[in-house]
Amino acid sequence: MIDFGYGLTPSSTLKIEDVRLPAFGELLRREPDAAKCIACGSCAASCSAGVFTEMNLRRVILSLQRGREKETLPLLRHCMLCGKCQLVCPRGVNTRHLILSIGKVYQLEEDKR
Amino acid sequence: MIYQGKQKIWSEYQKEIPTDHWFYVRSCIRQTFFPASEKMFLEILRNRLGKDVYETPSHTTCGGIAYHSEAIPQETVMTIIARQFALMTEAGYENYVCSCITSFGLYTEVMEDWREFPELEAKIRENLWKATKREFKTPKYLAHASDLVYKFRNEIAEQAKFRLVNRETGRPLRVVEHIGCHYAKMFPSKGVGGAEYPYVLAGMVESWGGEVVDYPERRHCCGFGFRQYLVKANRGYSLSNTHKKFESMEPFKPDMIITNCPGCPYFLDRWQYVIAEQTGKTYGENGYGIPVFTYEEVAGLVLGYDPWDLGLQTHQVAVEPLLDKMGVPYKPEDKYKGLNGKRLQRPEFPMNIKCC
Amino acid sequence: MGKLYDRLSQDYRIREGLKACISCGTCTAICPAAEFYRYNPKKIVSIVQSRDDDAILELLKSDVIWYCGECMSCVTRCPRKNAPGLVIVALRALSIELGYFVESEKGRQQLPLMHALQGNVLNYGYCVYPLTFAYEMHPEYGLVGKWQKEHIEDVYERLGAHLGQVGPGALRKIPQESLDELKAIFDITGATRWMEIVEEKSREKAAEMGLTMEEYEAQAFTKTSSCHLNPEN
Amino acid sequence: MSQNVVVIGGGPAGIEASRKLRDLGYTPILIEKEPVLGGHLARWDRLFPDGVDASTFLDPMIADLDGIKYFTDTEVASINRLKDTWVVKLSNGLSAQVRAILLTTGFDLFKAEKKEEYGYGIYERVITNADLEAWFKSGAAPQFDDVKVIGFVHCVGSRDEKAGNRQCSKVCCVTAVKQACEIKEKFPDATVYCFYMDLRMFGRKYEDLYLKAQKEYGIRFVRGRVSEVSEDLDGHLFVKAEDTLFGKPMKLKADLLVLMSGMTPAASTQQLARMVNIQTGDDGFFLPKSLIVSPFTSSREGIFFAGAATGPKTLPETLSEASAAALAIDHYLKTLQR
Repeated sequence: MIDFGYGLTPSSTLKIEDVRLPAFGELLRREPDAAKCIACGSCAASCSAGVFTEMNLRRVILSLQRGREKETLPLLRHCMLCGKCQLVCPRGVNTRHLILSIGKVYQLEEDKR
Repeated sequence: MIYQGKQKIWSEYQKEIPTDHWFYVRSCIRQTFFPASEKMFLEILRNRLGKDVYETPSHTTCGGIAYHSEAIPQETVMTIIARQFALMTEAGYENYVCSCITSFGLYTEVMEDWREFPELEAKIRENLWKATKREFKTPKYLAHASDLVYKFRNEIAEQAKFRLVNRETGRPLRVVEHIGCHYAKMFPSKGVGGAEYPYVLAGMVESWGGEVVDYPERRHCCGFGFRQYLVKANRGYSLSNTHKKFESMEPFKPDMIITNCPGCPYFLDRWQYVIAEQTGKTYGENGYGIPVFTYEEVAGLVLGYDPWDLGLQTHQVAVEPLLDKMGVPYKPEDKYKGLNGKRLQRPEFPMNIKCC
Repeated sequence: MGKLYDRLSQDYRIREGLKACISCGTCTAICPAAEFYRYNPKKIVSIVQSRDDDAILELLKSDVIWYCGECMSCVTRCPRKNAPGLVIVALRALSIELGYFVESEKGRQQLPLMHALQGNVLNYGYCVYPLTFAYEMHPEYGLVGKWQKEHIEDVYERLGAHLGQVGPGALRKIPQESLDELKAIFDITGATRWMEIVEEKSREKAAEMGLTMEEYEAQAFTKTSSCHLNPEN
Repeated sequence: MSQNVVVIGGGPAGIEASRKLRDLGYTPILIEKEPVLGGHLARWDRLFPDGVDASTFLDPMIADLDGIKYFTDTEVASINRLKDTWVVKLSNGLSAQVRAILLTTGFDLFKAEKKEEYGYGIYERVITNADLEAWFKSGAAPQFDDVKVIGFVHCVGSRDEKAGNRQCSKVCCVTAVKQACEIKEKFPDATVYCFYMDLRMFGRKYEDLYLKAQKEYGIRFVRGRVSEVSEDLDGHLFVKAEDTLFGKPMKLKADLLVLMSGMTPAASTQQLARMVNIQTGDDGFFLPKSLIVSPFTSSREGIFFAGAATGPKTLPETLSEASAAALAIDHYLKTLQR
């Protein structure tokens, strides 16, 4: 076999129809507000944890919708449930309950595996 | 697929291509990898069609590959191009045809830039005068060599000995056409058929009896990417983009690929070999690859030239299955010979992709 | 508004290629580099448009401006008639001019690239030339390519090329006067100066990295770190 | 005998203005080039934001045309100024001499095939917003079975300099959201995506509709302009965009794609502008005296506008502008008599 010194690179394109979201469906049942996010970024801008970490609730919700929970869930550990995001959310999302629900639903998923 | 929809778009991108008197400049990559294709281009235009196509030994690279690899500044490439135009002007021509798509894109861009920024053109004229004491006129018409073959596709069809038809089944061969990115993506109106559904190669395929295959990644780049290929560390990019195209065209079972860019036929050919050697996957029938051709090679086959005069022995993917389908005769024993039948040893066989 | 942005805005490719970006992402959607590298052309255009000199400086020193393949597929699609590909070309030129290219692994590739390409153009008048196209550097040339190299004169003769011969034809010997003209053009238009900058900056960087120039150049040609690819791959 | 006023264009603006002019004591002469009155509205199924049937508005309007002379299948052949009047000659041989003309020529839908990369007219599963409304209205069975993934492409021919339309067409965002909900009702198992650049939910109850689309219909919104559409072997589509909030290229395999064609100036705009010697903006729509205080008044004596002839408008905006234009004409004609 010839050593070419390079090889195929995996694609990073989101193939969105391949993403199966049973857990996100369960999340919507527990906290329907998860569907209400308009990605305005108010939560991220005001996040106490976000000042020191990569925590960003807008990004967390989006990543879960894109099936990227693995890289996302660790961010949630930085959340201190201070509730500032709930104060600023223009869509009135119950962010506290949403964050706790994400924890529950995805932890359950984790346990199933 | 609604064919009439494409026809409507094609009708909106008609390019004016004069019939005769061309100043010809060659392509660095094609001279190195497909010299017989350029020979065939001149053979068809001069000897078959009786056209006046002039070439001067003094012309050089346009510098395009160096420019797109950031090895020379923009002013340098513009001044080299100005020198090429000066050679055309001195030879008394005003129609300029180039063999290379990178050149074609650059010439188009440079002339557009000069139109928009006249002070830039003045600067380049000054540079050229200082460096060479030459002066130039910009070409009245600029064409890529494939534009000319497209223009004369029906004349070629009239003289055809073979057609892009499966001799056994009588059905048209399924042909993937791959257009060089710099042909029309920057200036859609400068290409035959525009940027989204270019007709320059599709027209040849139809005229010569084949059927064009439109697959999802048809418009995607072959992945040359200049530095992304030239530097070994980057070649994963190049390979991966070609891989993406083949994965996309595979279900359509194409019989062959026709290209109009210098690098693309080389990459589409060689990356099939690398993919096969690295992953074991081949895209043609029975362990072969999908043969890839330049438009002159296809024209040469249609006109009945010997495949080994066309340089098809220098492809890594075997062309024989396609020759058999078309009914083109060839002598396997002559494939790897030099001039006057001089015997050369044959190349080694790859492990995973079938060759002849 | 800053000095780097001012310099960029003088570049015809920025004048031509950056009107006003609306961050719609049509460029990134079809970009061959965005799929395989940690790369997003929209973000680069957005940074240049911000005119933030600190951010532009970071770009000039980073790998990210060297991922583009200059296929210009983005140009076809932009609804605002921008050309992200041209913005990249301008950034690269400035990175070379100011010597920042040596600060990134991909930027350091300028040395082998310029040696090969300027060498081919000045010595032979071609960007690519069979005599300098080494099978060892290009294993994908294939077994048929290896064969072609081994029988270079016979094969090119058989195919009707005029390798190294006087007069017109493929791979003809380009007259010395023409090569001299190319050299004069290089001197007048800045290509020679670019070579000097790249040589000098690379020498400094090699010393800093504790490498000989040969080691530095070989590493630039072959080394690729995993950081260029997307994290999820 | 009451005074004539010529109204050119028999869509909602023209009909409504004609009725108001009649109520003010004039005899409107309403000219429509199509065989039926109603314009685009006649081909539309339901209206945002509440989803009411378009015909419940249009039918009573069309049933109430007493005292209005209207001509369908008729175009304007010429308009000439004669002293302080306008002489309007029609393609049916008739002519009228009036002191006021109202231009209610509306808009043309952007020809989606001009966005070549979306493949309208080439790929069978690519349709437009208008095609979808026609489908809803006729109630005809869907053309394709197995519709599981549906995409909506916002801003087709809007906010697009390459397509020659820099402007926002205003109504497509909310129309897309409306249609996304409607198609979700037809295909409850389908996943529906909207590819948008900005969601311009400016009108009353539009934001509510958006919220409903998210919460009740589960419509998925992706911020990114579609870059390319292609077709698979089986005729299904590949849609490429960047998920710009996520920062990654994305590919969607879709069974149906709906292009939200925007509003462009009606084909007759330039010709009419030349006939009466008025200006159009660089967007190609008629240019009123002021976009703020008198959007229905032109720079020329006796020439008035209403509706989308002066730029993209919603239906209620069009209707109120029609009334306002009728009042402005009444005022103008009364001032002349004094």
